[in-house]
Amino acid sequence: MAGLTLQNVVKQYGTHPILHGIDLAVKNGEFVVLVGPSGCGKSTLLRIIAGLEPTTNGQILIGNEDVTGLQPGDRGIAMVFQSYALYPHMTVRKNLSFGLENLSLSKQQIDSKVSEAARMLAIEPLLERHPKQLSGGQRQRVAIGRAIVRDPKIFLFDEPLSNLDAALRVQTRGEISRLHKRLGATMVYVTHDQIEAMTMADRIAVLNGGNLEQFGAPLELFEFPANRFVAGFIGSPQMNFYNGSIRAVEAEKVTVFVDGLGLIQAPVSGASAVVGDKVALGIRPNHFHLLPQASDAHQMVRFRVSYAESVGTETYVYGQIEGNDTATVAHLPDHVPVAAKDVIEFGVEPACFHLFHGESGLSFAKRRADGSIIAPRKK
Amino acid sequence: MAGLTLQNVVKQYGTHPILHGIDLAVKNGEFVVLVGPSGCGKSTLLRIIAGLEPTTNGQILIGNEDVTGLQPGDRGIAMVFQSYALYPHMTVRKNLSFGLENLSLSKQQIDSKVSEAARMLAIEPLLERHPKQLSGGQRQRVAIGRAIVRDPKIFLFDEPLSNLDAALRVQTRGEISRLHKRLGATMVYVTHDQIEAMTMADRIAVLNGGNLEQFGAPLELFEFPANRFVAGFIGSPQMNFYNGSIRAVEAEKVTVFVDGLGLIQAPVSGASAVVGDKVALGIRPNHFHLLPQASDAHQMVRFRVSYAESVGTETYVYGQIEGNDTATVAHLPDHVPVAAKDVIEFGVEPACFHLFHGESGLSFAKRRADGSIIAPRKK
Amino acid sequence: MTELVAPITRTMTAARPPSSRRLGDIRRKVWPYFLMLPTMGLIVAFTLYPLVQGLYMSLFKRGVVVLPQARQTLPQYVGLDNFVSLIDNADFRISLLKTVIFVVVAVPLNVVLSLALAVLLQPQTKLFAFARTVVFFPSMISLLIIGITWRWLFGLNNGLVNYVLSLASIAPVPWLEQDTMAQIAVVVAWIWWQAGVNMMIFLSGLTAISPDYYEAASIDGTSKWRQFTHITLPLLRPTMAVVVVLSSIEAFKVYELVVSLTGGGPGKATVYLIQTIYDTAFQLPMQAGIAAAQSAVLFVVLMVLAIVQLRLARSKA
Amino acid sequence: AELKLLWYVEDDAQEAIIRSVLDKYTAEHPETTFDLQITPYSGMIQKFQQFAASGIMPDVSLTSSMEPVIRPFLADLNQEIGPDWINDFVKGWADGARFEGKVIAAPLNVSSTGIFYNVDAFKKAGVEIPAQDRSWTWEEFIPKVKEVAEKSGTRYPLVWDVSASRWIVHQFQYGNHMFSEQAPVKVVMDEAKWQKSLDDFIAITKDAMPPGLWSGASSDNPKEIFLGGQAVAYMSGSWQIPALAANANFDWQAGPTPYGTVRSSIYGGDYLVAFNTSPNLKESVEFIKWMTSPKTQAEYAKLLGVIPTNLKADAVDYGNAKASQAVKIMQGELDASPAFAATDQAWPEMQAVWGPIKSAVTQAVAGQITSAQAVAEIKKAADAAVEAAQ
Amino acid sequence: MTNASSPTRLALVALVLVVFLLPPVWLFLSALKPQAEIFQWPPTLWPANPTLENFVNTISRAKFLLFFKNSAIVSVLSAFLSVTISVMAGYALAKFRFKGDTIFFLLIMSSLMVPLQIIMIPVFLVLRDLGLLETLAGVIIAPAATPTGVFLMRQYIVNIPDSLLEAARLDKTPEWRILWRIVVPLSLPAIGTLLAFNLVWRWNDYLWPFLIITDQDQWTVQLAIANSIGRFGIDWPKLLSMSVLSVLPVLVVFTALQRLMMGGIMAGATKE
Ligand SMILES: Nc1ncnc2c1ncn2[C@@H]1O[C@H](COP(=O)(O)OP(=O)(O)OP(=O)(O)O)[C@@H](O)[C@H]1O
Ligand SMILES: Nc1ncnc2c1ncn2[C@@H]1O[C@H](COP(=O)(O)OP(=O)(O)OP(=O)(O)O)[C@@H](O)[C@H]1O
Ligand SMILES: [Mg+2]
Ligand SMILES: [Mg+2]
Repeated sequence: MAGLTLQNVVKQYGTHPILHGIDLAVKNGEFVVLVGPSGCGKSTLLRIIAGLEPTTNGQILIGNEDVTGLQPGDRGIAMVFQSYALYPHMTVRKNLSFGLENLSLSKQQIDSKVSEAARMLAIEPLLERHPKQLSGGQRQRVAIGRAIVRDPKIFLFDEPLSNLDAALRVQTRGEISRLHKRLGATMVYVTHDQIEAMTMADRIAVLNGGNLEQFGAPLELFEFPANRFVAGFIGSPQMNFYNGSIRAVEAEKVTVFVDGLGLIQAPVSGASAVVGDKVALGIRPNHFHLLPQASDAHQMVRFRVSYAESVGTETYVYGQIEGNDTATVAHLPDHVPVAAKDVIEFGVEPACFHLFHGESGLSFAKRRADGSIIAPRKK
Repeated sequence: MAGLTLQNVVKQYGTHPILHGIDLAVKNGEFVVLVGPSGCGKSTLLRIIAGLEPTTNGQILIGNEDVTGLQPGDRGIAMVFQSYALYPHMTVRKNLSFGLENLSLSKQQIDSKVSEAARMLAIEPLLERHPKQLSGGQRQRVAIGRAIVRDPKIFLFDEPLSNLDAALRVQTRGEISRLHKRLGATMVYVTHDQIEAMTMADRIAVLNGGNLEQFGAPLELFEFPANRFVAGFIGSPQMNFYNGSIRAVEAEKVTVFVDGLGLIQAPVSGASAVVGDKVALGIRPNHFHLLPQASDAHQMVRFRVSYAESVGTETYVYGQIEGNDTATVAHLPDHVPVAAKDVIEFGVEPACFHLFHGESGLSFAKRRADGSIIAPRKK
Repeated sequence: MTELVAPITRTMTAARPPSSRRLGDIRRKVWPYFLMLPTMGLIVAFTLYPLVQGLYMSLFKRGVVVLPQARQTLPQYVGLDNFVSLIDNADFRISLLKTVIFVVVAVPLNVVLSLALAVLLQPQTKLFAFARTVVFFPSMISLLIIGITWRWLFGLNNGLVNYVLSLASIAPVPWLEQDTMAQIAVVVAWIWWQAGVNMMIFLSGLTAISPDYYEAASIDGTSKWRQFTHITLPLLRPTMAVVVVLSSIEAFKVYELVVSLTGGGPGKATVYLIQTIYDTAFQLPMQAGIAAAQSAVLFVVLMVLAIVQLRLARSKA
Repeated sequence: AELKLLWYVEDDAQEAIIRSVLDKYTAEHPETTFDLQITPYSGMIQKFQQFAASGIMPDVSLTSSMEPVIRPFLADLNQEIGPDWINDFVKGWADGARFEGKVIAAPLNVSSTGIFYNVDAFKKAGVEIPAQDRSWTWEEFIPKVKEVAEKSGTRYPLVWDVSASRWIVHQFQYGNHMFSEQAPVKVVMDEAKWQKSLDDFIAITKDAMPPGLWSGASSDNPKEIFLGGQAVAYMSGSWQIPALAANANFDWQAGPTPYGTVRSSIYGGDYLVAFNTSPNLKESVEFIKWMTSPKTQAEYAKLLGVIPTNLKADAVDYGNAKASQAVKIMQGELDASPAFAATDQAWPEMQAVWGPIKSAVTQAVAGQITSAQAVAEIKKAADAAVEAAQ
Repeated sequence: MTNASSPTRLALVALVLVVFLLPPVWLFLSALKPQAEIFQWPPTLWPANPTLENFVNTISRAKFLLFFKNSAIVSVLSAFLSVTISVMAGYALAKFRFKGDTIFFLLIMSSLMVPLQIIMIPVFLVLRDLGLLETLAGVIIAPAATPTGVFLMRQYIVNIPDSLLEAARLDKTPEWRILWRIVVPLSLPAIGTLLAFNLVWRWNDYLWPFLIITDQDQWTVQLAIANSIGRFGIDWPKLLSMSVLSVLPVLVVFTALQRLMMGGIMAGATKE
């Protein structure tokens, strides 16, 4: 069937470079989520894949066929537009069936596909309305419906759930995942929602300023981010970074000095480490633990609270590690009653530490659980 | 300054009733978040407050003044539209300054306000572009900017962050909160993001199908939801509900039988409980704990895993409580290696149980930590 | 989920042979030309080709019709003499100047007025629909009758207008019998006739503007006037270009109305360019070449005018 | 065969009459039927040009002038009918049909330009209208009609068709004409005299006519003003007689027309022409012969209230004493006219001058140019026409 | 926008109604007067003896209904043809970039600048060579390409969001279907306007029918009206009654079309 390969895709608007040579190989049937900061070129990339925007340079392959010059309709792609692009003069039903009528399907087949999609997206009562009579979320669901009633080789979704409420989002997410499983279609999905990205993706591609920063399985990105950007981008709240410098280097352990934390032993390869180099130490907010009792695995830090936000059963605590003025967030899986000026003792596990080169921002290589080494490519 | 009061606001489109008499009193300077399922009438309510849509019935008061018949411009309101509504023929800068030019401000004042907002929203490099040349998230930020450059009495935000990435969202959230503190303005904010709702709101209003279901502080909604809808809507993943029936009633404790869980003692008022009545027992996904050791406070349940999703440091486990076929989600604050068919022992704390009347869906009254009783009003 | 996706169609899309794609590609390239074909065909046949023939005439001394049987009607090649002769052709010069003045006066008035009408009559109620019909009504009447009607209304001795004035003891006004008044009368009647058409064009442009923008502006307390100048006008710029270009060209070509309203009079006070060309070609012997040269000048003037106007419209948008 | 006829009419009644005449012909000659094509009079020149340019012609056409463009296509009736036939017709009008030794048209009817009076108004004012042979000069006439207007409470002393041919009669009456009476055609205008008469005319428009009438833009309709009883005298022509007879609700009469130094009218009317491109030329000529035969002429003239051209036609009784009398007087005006009243309008060159005359005179009346300039313009147009014909 | 029933607005509307309504009303009232009263002095606004005689005379003329039928055929067919090809060309110029597009545009524009009066004879020859003389087809086809129409459609279609067309292309919608099902419905306000214009233009057109038609059986109403202006005068009752009658159908059609022309049709399509 149809994998999707991008080879050195470059895009400029006038002299504005938007994409700087993207290489991406999506396997057939894979679910790839594209994430990146607002304006980094995600929508542009989708539009290029769809053939709506000419590339300035580079090839796009679907399966083994070079489709770079092909018309959008010949690529066998369905797309959900970030801006919906609903036909304003057609009812919801007509919006859904319009694309189907290009195929030689019977009226019944079309009807059943439409009602199926409508049911799945909970827009059955709206079928006879026009887009202007719909709420934002309803419009978005119609836009999704229009893509899924067809049966393309490749789906492109541009933030398809951004206007849905949590429950509906979870449900629709599930439906899309199931659709993906059933059809085995290749999907490229843009989202800003971390949970969406982590739970739906086979692999995640992180885009930043028109460059592909990392492309890998969700947990891989989470646990072995290639560089500081990815580390900061994946995971919410953001990873905390502390400046430090290397004090000692061993084969699989690097000792770093960080204000307030003292000497820290990070379990990373010393291959590229040079004593005296500046580094950034990364600790995820969830890796600050309130320990029932002290433990060997943990290093204790004293934390001065500025303020705390409680979200039901979770608590975000903002403040600094004593002796270090880097703003820090800790994310606790419980409703913890803390107040400003409190000082708490957190345990942190050196095994969870991330270490980045000060200048390039690249991660230090690390040994996976299975013993293999993961080393980020040089930029 | 300016509180906002809605009195019995009713809205129909033709014969479609959209809002069924909303009463809402927003205090001066309060930050109210409006949540509810897609299509429940949130945007409509904002539009009515802004004066863009006439009410079918009811009054709107700003401060003590009845503004129901007033023109939008006379209400002292700024609004961020769900559809952005950026002026397509103006640059970003002009979009931001346009509203300001209605006030008698000097050019410098306007410029400084515009650059201030642009800096705050990180759209400085885009100031000379036209909306067409912006990405979805960039447009959304311009729309926010257009509202905040003015100093209105009341801000209305319609899903202002839905197209932003996590980091930017956290940052912008912070900016809006700070703006709120600095200006002391009243804000009404529509969002689908639970975290946004919980962290930003002074109070949350939950709308459902045109009715106001509950209006209260975030934690109150979370801990004492007035009814099953609110309980299910607030908190993600959704609360798990199990059907059961009342077996015994005491003053502050009701004993309920639930398949798989057996006899459960929920710490709620027995005032309205009748033995034999159908009830729903609610347990939030986060209240399933993997306990290091058994404890008195917890009741143990055996959980059969269907599948699990891991999101970095968190894990969602899907399955059923043994002996009960209600689909259940448990949310664990760690990366827990579980696989399908595993059976896990979870501890659940009866103190966290919620109990709802089977038919009306209303919560059973409950005693707060301070000893006061919270009882949901009858519908 | 049941048959959300029919497997048959899958294979269909996948199995389409590449050759049909290339065919589709060609079809797509040809498509815009196909869309242009009928219009271009008709325009070439009934306007451009005759035009070229007509302009070619400007190089000859000849009559409208050339008869091989009659030697005196045979064209004589004179090169650019006809154009040179225009320089001291008073009729042409004067009517060209008058036409330019007419355009400069009538077009802006017309555009402003019809835009005002469009904005005034935009609401969707029955009353306004009726009013729109009324304003468009003059455009439904043939120019001949428009001219005759206004001529009658404006009659010095028997006109309704002067009669009404006489009831108020006001001396009769020589609407059509005095040069400037007659020129004004032509402007009035022309605008009265054209305003409806332009109003409709403006209305179709106005309805294309999303109400969102007005909502956003009204929340900011933007005055109606500022909404009009800063949102309506800029968003209406393409429509404005249409109206300005079309009505300037229309104004340059004013003819039938004048013929039936003033007949070009008093004297020659309202003889505009087309009438001059027409009379030169058809009323005077062997002057068709000169008329063709005049047409060529008109054509160039109009072309320059249109291009300049379109440029202006685009550069500001 | 079916003959294609191009015609113009004044009103529906005329069209009905023409059709009845054609039906009569078909009744007598069953092999000939007609396809009558009506065109607005103002479009005739245009049509002729189209015909000439495209070579698509009717078989027969009505026309008031033999436009240069169609002349090469007109059948020579001398050849078709015989050289003497044309001599049967009113001379002045028949001269217009001759061209380079051929007869290219058949005179169908003539008209004469002259004046009509509102007799009731004169009676009311107690002013006598002179007999035709003792007509009054313009100098006598103007004060009289003004007096009548004043005494009878009539709005205007005089109305005058705004037309070049009605205007030029005034010049003729002072002996001024445009072209030589003999071939080769030359322009013989005495500009000073023309200018003098034009000045007189302008004075008359200011003195006795509705303000602005002759400015060229006025909406005033002389015929309707006269018919409405609002004018004492009306300078027009014999073609108005049927309308006056039918619609005037006051007593009226034709002539005598005031004069300057000589009495003059001007020939007008219509011709029939046959086209040499016609495959049915014989039948067309037959038809023309029939139309201009004395018998048909008398009937036709009676039906339409026009003056017959065939001198052999019986005297026509128009069935209305006033009309019959008026026609007679109008005919008399023609008879009294000098030769140039026929030749000036008969020269083909004149066709190109009518337009400039009207615009020059109206401009002069409107004060846009002086009378000298106006006359110069007219002369220039005449010169150009003569030159173009060479 | 502004309140539809504010007093200033209504006052302005009243003024507009008076200015635009009076001349036609007077025309209509005059058509109800007998010949003598039409030119009566002092004039009467309201007919002293209203009569339908003029209308009866006009309608009872044998061919009057035929002229109406011809006019109807010509204007309806020609208007539809004209709108159809204008939409096609306008769409091409608005939404496609192809070689020569500017040249096409300029050529179309330039044809707007040629008054028909001036090129009548060459046009006539073309009509002859194409065999369109004396046929209603000629009157329908020859004037059908209106630069105004193309221009109008182009400017309107430019406003349709590209993303709608893109969405359809992704669905492999054939181009003609995109035109017919998306561009056309979304351009309805402009199409309605243009259709109204074309009907009016074609209905009132005199020059083209005059050029093409001499045969009375193929006359349009305008030819009949022009024919009421004779050599020596105007047949006023006929002219007035015909004029009034000739406007009525256009009026009806326009009123019917008005609904098409209005309405914010693009609402809800995209967010930006
Ligand atoms: N013009 C209209 N005519 C009829 N119904 C409408 C119209 N506009 C909105 N609605 C309906 O009103 C309801 C409320 O719409 P609204 O836009 O307020 O929803 P919302 O709560 O903002 O939803 P979302 O979160 O999806 O934006 C929806 O069901 C919608 O379909
Ligand atoms: N027509 C254009 N001209 C110039 N720049 C453009 C144009 N369209 C988009 N851009 C720029 O290209 C960059 C990438 O835009 P794109 O829409 O792909 O971003 P995105 O990653 O989808 O962002 P978002 O998450 O906000 O939707 C942005 O910085 C945007 O400003
Ligand atoms: Mg995007
Ligand atoms: Mg909404």
